[in-house]
Amino acid sequence: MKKLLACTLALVMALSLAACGGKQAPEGEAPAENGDKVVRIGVFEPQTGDNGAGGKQEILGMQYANSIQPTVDIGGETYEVKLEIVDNRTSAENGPSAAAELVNRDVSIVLGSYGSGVSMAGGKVFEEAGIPAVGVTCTNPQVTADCSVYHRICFTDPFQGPALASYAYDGLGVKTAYVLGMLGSDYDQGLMYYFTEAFEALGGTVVSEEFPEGTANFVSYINNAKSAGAGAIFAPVSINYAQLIVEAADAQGFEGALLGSDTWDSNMVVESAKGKNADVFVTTFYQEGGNPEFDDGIREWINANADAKTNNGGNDMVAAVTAMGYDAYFTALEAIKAAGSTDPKAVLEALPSVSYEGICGHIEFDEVGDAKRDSAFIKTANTETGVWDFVKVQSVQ
Amino acid sequence: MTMQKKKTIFTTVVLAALLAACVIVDLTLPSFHIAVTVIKKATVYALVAASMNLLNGFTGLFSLGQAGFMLLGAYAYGVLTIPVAKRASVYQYFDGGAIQFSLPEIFAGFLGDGVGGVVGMLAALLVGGILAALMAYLIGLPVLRLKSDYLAIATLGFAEILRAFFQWNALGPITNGSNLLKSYPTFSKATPYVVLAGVMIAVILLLINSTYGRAFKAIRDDEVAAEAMGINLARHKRLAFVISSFFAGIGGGMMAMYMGTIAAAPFKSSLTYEILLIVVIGGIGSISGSVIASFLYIFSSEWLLRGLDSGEFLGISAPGLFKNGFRMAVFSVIIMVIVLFFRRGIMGDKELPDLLDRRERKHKKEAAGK
Amino acid sequence: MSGQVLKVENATMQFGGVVAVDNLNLEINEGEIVALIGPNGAGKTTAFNVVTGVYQPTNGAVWFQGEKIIENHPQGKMKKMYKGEHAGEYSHVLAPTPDKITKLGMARTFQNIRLWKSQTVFDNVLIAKHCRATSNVMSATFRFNRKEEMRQRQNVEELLKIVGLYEERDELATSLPYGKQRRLEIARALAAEPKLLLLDEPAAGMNPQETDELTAFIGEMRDRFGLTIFLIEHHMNLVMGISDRIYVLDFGKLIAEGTPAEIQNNQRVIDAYLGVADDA
Amino acid sequence: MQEMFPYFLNGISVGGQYALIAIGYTLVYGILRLINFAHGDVFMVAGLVMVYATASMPFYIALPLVVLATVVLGFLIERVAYKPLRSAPRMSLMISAIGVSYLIQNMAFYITGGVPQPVSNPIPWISENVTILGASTKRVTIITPILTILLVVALVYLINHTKIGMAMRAAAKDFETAQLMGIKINKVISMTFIIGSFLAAVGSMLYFTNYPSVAITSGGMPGLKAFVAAVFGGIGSIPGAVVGAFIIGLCEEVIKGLGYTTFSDAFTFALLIVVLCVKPTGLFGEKVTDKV
Repeated sequence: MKKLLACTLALVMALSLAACGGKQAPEGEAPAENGDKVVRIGVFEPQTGDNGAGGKQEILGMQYANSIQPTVDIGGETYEVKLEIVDNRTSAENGPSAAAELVNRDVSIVLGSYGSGVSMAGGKVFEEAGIPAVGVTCTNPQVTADCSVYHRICFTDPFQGPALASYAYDGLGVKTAYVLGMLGSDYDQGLMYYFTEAFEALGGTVVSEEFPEGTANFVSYINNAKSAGAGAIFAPVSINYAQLIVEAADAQGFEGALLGSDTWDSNMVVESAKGKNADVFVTTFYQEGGNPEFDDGIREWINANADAKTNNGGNDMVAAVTAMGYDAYFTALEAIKAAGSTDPKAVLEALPSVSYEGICGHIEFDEVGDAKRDSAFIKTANTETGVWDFVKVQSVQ
Repeated sequence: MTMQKKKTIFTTVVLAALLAACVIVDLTLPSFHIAVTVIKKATVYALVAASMNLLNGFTGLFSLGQAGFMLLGAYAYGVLTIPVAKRASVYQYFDGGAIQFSLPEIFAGFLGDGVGGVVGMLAALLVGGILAALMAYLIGLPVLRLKSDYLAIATLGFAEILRAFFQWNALGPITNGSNLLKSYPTFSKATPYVVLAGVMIAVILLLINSTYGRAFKAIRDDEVAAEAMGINLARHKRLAFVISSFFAGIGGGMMAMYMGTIAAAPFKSSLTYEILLIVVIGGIGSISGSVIASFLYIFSSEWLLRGLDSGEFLGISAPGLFKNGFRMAVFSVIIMVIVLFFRRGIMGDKELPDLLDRRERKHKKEAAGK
Repeated sequence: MSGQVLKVENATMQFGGVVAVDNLNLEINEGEIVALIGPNGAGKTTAFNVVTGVYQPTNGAVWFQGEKIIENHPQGKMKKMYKGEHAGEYSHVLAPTPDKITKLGMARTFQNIRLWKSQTVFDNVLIAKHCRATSNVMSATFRFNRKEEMRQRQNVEELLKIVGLYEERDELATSLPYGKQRRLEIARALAAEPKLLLLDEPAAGMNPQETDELTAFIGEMRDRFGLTIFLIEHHMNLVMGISDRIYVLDFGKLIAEGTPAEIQNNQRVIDAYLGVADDA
Repeated sequence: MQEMFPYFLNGISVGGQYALIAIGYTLVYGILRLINFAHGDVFMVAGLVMVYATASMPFYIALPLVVLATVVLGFLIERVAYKPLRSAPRMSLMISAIGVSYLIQNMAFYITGGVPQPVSNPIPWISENVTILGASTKRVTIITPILTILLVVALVYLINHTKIGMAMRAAAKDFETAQLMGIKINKVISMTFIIGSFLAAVGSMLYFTNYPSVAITSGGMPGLKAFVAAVFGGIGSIPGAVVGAFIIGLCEEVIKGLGYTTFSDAFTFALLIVVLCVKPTGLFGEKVTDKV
């Protein structure tokens, strides 16, 4: 009995190895499915883990874009656009296999990921496969720095950090800032670094601390901020921690401002600030109301789709990452159109010269592959209505 | 003696077939193909599972520190192999870091780019293993005196402490703090992984079948009797712990190669649990079981069962049921079934060639009985 | 005192308030078979455990082949409160672990058989040879010790033939019948190449016929390997049959010593022990 | 001193939360000699049930439901995963515990979609803010340690003065003998798990009122720390677990207050290792002698 089991399992393993060789052929002709021409766009996003909530919102933008523009004309022929969504689980260790899975599904171009660490982990696989990738909201400069296929449509940390720093120093008049990030998160640490650098250059003082992953109790950190005499807390952390920090700041009666990065721009954060005594400011890519047509369209789509609504956190507020996902989708279509082919190599060649007028602003890539952006939106959480209010457009000299 | 010969032939054939299959995969498929990815990841897990089995299965020391030693190996590999030219960009927040050399480049200096690079990478792996072994020696001094579950929880704690240290900003010039290490050389084909892990696992097997391995098994079966028969418990336990950690360190370095980026985050206790469960599935006390289980586990979780997470599996489309996390849910149920009802796992404490053995014995018994 | 193998000097073993062994003194000379007897709970196994290093005595010393190998005093590492006789005579702490004592040349068997369950008969004996191996872990792993390994394997095979377990060499140790397991334990102890063999109730649970066989076997082993044997036993046939001298322990204290004939006629022993023993 | 007050306050509250979990560990270890790795996850499940229950029904139904669901879960875990392994080696039992922990986490992952669930409807009154001695905090912070002490007093009474308590003490002392003396060992063990889960449920409700977001990993860290507290206090001893939990809670917050936030988790483990190596029986533990 046991032996049988063992033999069967061994056999399965052997067969699986053999299957690797055999499986290749049918995949090569995948585009010919149903007689329709299909172009596949890979979505490399976290749906689970710390960044799961953000990743899902980003996917929503792409899915919505796909619903209003499900086809693309390449060389006079109409292709159906199919999104291939793979969960990279927020973690670098799952990055390579998730990326390989996408490559396996014959995608022409990849969108994502929310979160820089996993983007870098996947970038290597995309580079080997020669598949272009468009980062949507991964802001760490390293994503594109050492990867020939990675491009991105968002601003980067060296921009975002200083933007918030100068807003805090000049706009809010804060002289001492308390900076808090998660231990082991490259996203947090990167922004903390650039914020600190800029804030100190402006003449401010920074107190910096880190919390271990899985922390729920931020009370002592808020107390540390208070005893440091900080006028603002800058915490570029994921949505879950942002909620907890808002909660703790309120409970501890923290008087200063809470500054967040693009991750904070989520309806979940603004909702946790609702009815609390908290001044929350965030930098972001998109201000709801910036493009009413898009807003109305996606709201309608979200409301008509129960799953989408759940993924958006249970309401129809439009997150900036959703708008970015939407833009990323069209950027990808532009690149495919310009390439005139579904071949990743051709798309990769065409991508750098794409110029597209998105709802979050004009998109163009520089020589590294980063978007040329010079301004960010600053929003504040309205604690009475529970929505984001526009504050200003912040740019850095 | 003929039995022995049969086994040797059997083993050689199996190994040759596996290697050939792997080479064929490498030759026919591009390096980013999911099959290659699965083989790479599975070999790394196989090595670490074998190293854990050496400790938990063969010496009876229930340690949960594997992730910590892998972390050491991974970081050592990354830190020592990042090309000097790329250090400024990797260590962007730490002025290019404190270490300004790279082993592959040093070796490339007098062995040529190709050979030197590979030698450098192997040397970095080795350093990772040695560091892990040293750390195990230090940790082992106080911890190995503890009994079963206390040992488990103490080693788990050590792994967590280690992780906090590696993320500490003050060590940033070496570890890059919380930021990723990347841009280091890796093998993109699967064969180097298979060969490397294969050699390491072979060494583990040699050790297990040596006089020391037998002493380990004696400690597992009965500590008191082992000590009474002249086996120095402290020394042998430490030896097993250090050797196991050495291979975990090497496994960590290979994991770094596989991932392409290094951060401390993946080396959490959940990684140790995952490997422990692989060991259990394969059979506590069977190295070939660990290897088979690693392949099965990685193959199904990374490839075969991915459909369980994305709405379609075996042609059945049920987006409501097959959503995110279903794969792992199914997996953990299988694991519980194995833990509760098939406690011996796939192989029990037998190795693959022993399958021949049992058939033989059965025949003999039947002949003797009637 | 030429040829003295073991000397236990004023050994006391105290667990909390219980004195399990109280001021024990005994000597064993080369080639002798000496038995330690006494009613249940008299402290015989505790005495064995002190001699083999499992327990560190509260007070006293143990000499092996003219060398002091174990010593402790009440203020020693264990900080035991002992105020009995000879309390001030020892000042050093000497507490080797059992494996070191085995390497010096003592090997023992256990009252409740402690074979390595998942190992074959052959491996059980071979593992006991580990303490005589000179190779380090590296050379053992990479098989640079092939010669030594081959020699040890040959030794084990010979040993198995001598004790009559060669046929069962590939069986699991636990699949052997009870009597053979006992025999295997002795073989395992012999593999460690001892001068002094300590047998803890080797005949426990055996029927008279098996006991007789064992008696003969022990004598044979002594002659063949030039052993000195120290044994604990309840079976009086065995004890009286092979022992050169006998020590009698009662409530931790030595109450008599002498030849079998002397012990059989000792009134104290008869009162304390033989008079009430079931299996005399 | 005034500066440190908020840290002490918070530390005592955290200690109270750990204490409620730690008792579950210490009771189970006392009887089964098993580190119930799944206990932290039971705690997490209680939080999840609270999220879902309070969103759809009034509190006077939701909260008892949380307790009931958690107790049933604890009971089932023991019956399904531990009872069949009673005669198996300890390693198997521990692996089973790790397996259960893995299973619960993955199930929760599947149900929640891997996204932390915010407690949208926290328990009223205790989640309101108050100010004591100049330190602002939630009311639950003050209530936690008080409730903890009350529950522990009740538990100690139960163990010392009731029949089932006596049976539990007997089983902890000597499993086999207790069985021979006619104690229904399965009943006692189930009871242990029920009490442990009950306290975890209460702890969970307090915890997630204070930190209103339940992630599937939320149970892991508090669970491990509570276990450390139990070891520190002397495993098997209820007062020990409580004292240990308060000490660890306080130390942790004070360490954060001193600015060593990077090592606030690592400290707990360092403490564990030091305690294990120096005094494995903990502060109040009884010395266990090995049988050779």
